[in-house]
Amino acid sequence: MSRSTKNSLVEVRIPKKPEFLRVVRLLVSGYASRWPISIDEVENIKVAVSEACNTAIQDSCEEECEEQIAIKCWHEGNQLVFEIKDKSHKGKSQDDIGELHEERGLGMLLIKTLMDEVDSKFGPNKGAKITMKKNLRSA
Amino acid sequence: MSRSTKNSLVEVRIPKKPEFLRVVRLLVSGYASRWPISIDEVENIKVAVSEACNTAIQDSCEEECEEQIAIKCWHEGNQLVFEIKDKSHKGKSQDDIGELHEERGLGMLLIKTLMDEVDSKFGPNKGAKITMKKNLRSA
Amino acid sequence: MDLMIDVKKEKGYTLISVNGEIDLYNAKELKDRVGYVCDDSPDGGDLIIDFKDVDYIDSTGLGIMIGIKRRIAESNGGLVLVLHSDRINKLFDITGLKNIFTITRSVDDAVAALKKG
Amino acid sequence: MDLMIDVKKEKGYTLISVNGEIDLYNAKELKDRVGYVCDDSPDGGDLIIDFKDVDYIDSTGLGIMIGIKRRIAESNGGLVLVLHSDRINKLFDITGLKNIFTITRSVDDAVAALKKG
Ligand SMILES: Nc1ncnc2c1ncn2[C@@H]1O[C@H](COP(=O)(O)OP(=O)(O)O)[C@@H](O)[C@H]1O
Ligand SMILES: Nc1ncnc2c1ncn2[C@@H]1O[C@H](COP(=O)(O)OP(=O)(O)O)[C@@H](O)[C@H]1O
Repeated sequence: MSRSTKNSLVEVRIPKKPEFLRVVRLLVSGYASRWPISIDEVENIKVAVSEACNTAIQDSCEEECEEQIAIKCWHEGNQLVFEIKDKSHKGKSQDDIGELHEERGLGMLLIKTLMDEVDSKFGPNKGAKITMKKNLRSA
Repeated sequence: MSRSTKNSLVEVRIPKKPEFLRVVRLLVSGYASRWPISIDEVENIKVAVSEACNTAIQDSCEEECEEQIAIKCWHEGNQLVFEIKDKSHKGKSQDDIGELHEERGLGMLLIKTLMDEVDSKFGPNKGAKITMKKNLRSA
Repeated sequence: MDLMIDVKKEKGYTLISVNGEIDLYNAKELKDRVGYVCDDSPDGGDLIIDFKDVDYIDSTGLGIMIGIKRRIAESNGGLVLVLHSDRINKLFDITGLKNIFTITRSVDDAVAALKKG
Repeated sequence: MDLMIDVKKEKGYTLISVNGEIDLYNAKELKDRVGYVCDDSPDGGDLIIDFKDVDYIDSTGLGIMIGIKRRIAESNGGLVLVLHSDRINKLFDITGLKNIFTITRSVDDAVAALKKG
């Protein structure tokens, strides 16, 4: 990780529970607002990050789940990067994962439409990582 | 850490730079609002946590500092707990630390007045940890 | 800010006003409340859902709106959504839901749209 | 939301209006801007600082207000703070700063307070 990236890195971990989504949205929109970016784009980021957390919560959480979601935000080149990571799909098979991916269609559609670059990795018994980037206004 | 504590634990790490204080305040007030607590008490928590971060930033940061501040929030019994931790006072002696403590008088006064319980540990070459608690309205 | 849902029976239709952020946390609450209204309504009962002070809706909320639409269509009722904010309109737009729903900017327009059928 | 500072020379006093959150990040900006005003003002020049839309101030901001008070007192000027919100008033209260500053709730009251001396 480069020095400039580290200098801008904000990390947050929340329990895999929907009641903490609002906190993530507050953090993410506050974070994005620090850079040269329109209010509308900040809202886009808010929706996209929140949708990625939805995926993590819905795919893998039981009632008394003790797992966390880790969200990282940083600045790289002329982009803001948001990485949403969760650890496990509790033994779900590759097929199940494919199915989940389908179900989450609306969420993934929003993410892909609202962000400039999106990369997602889902693996059986591995968890998921979604990385998304938003271009900043050039100075 | 108990299960109920873990179920409510939100952690955030920011660079030791004042431009990220606002993000912490957004997160902390969003977090506190989830519990039975008045808006005024939420504001009190916001000020206290932000002051604790001030201490961390002012005591130890050089221009191109790559260190982080770690803030943890959790629910325990009938209280919300906020822990603000930073790693190093860059070789400051016990005397320097005492002096710093004096300088930060106004900030510590605010923290102690606005929170219900405060515990702080400063150590030479060790960093600092401030733990503060706010009682919730009983149900 | 939790979700606030207000239900009013008017002449010829039911008006449901929603305030807050609709997300995975509270979307089920919205689904249940609207479900009760449908249970209580005669077949062919019309519904206006006013997103009064909704400044955020996620895919869960959008999914629930699709379910409500389906249910009301089955009982031959009409459904109009009142979306005040540009943001929310945009989300219905990019998901293609704009083409499925009748959407207006005010409750008056929604009432008019119901009358037209 | 960055700090917005507006300076107006009125008859007999300078009015500085502040909007935003005053914290460690931007307190120096406030200090500098008020400093320039003091540099430009004659000895005995009066100052009103209107915390118009300030909904947050931290110890750094409070510390800077103390510095400004000291500086203006040295040049025999008057200083009145206009604090609109209960929150900000509370912070001046619990830190004991209420006893050091002349504080009003409106700019009109502040002008009157300056006239009384
Ligand atoms: N191809 C993949 N399939 C499934 N999960 C993946 C895959 N790649 C990454 N992950 C998930 O992301 C986590 C970390 O990925 P990695 O790229 O090494 O990021 P980091 O360096 O931030 O830890 C893994 O623990 C796993 O949960
Ligand atoms: N007495 C102390 N003096 C100085 N620093 C302390 C002291 N106690 C704790 N700290 C700081 O807090 C950090 C962790 O303290 P600890 O109580 O072990 O918390 P945790 O279990 O969360 O790591 C230490 O790394 C140190 O920086």
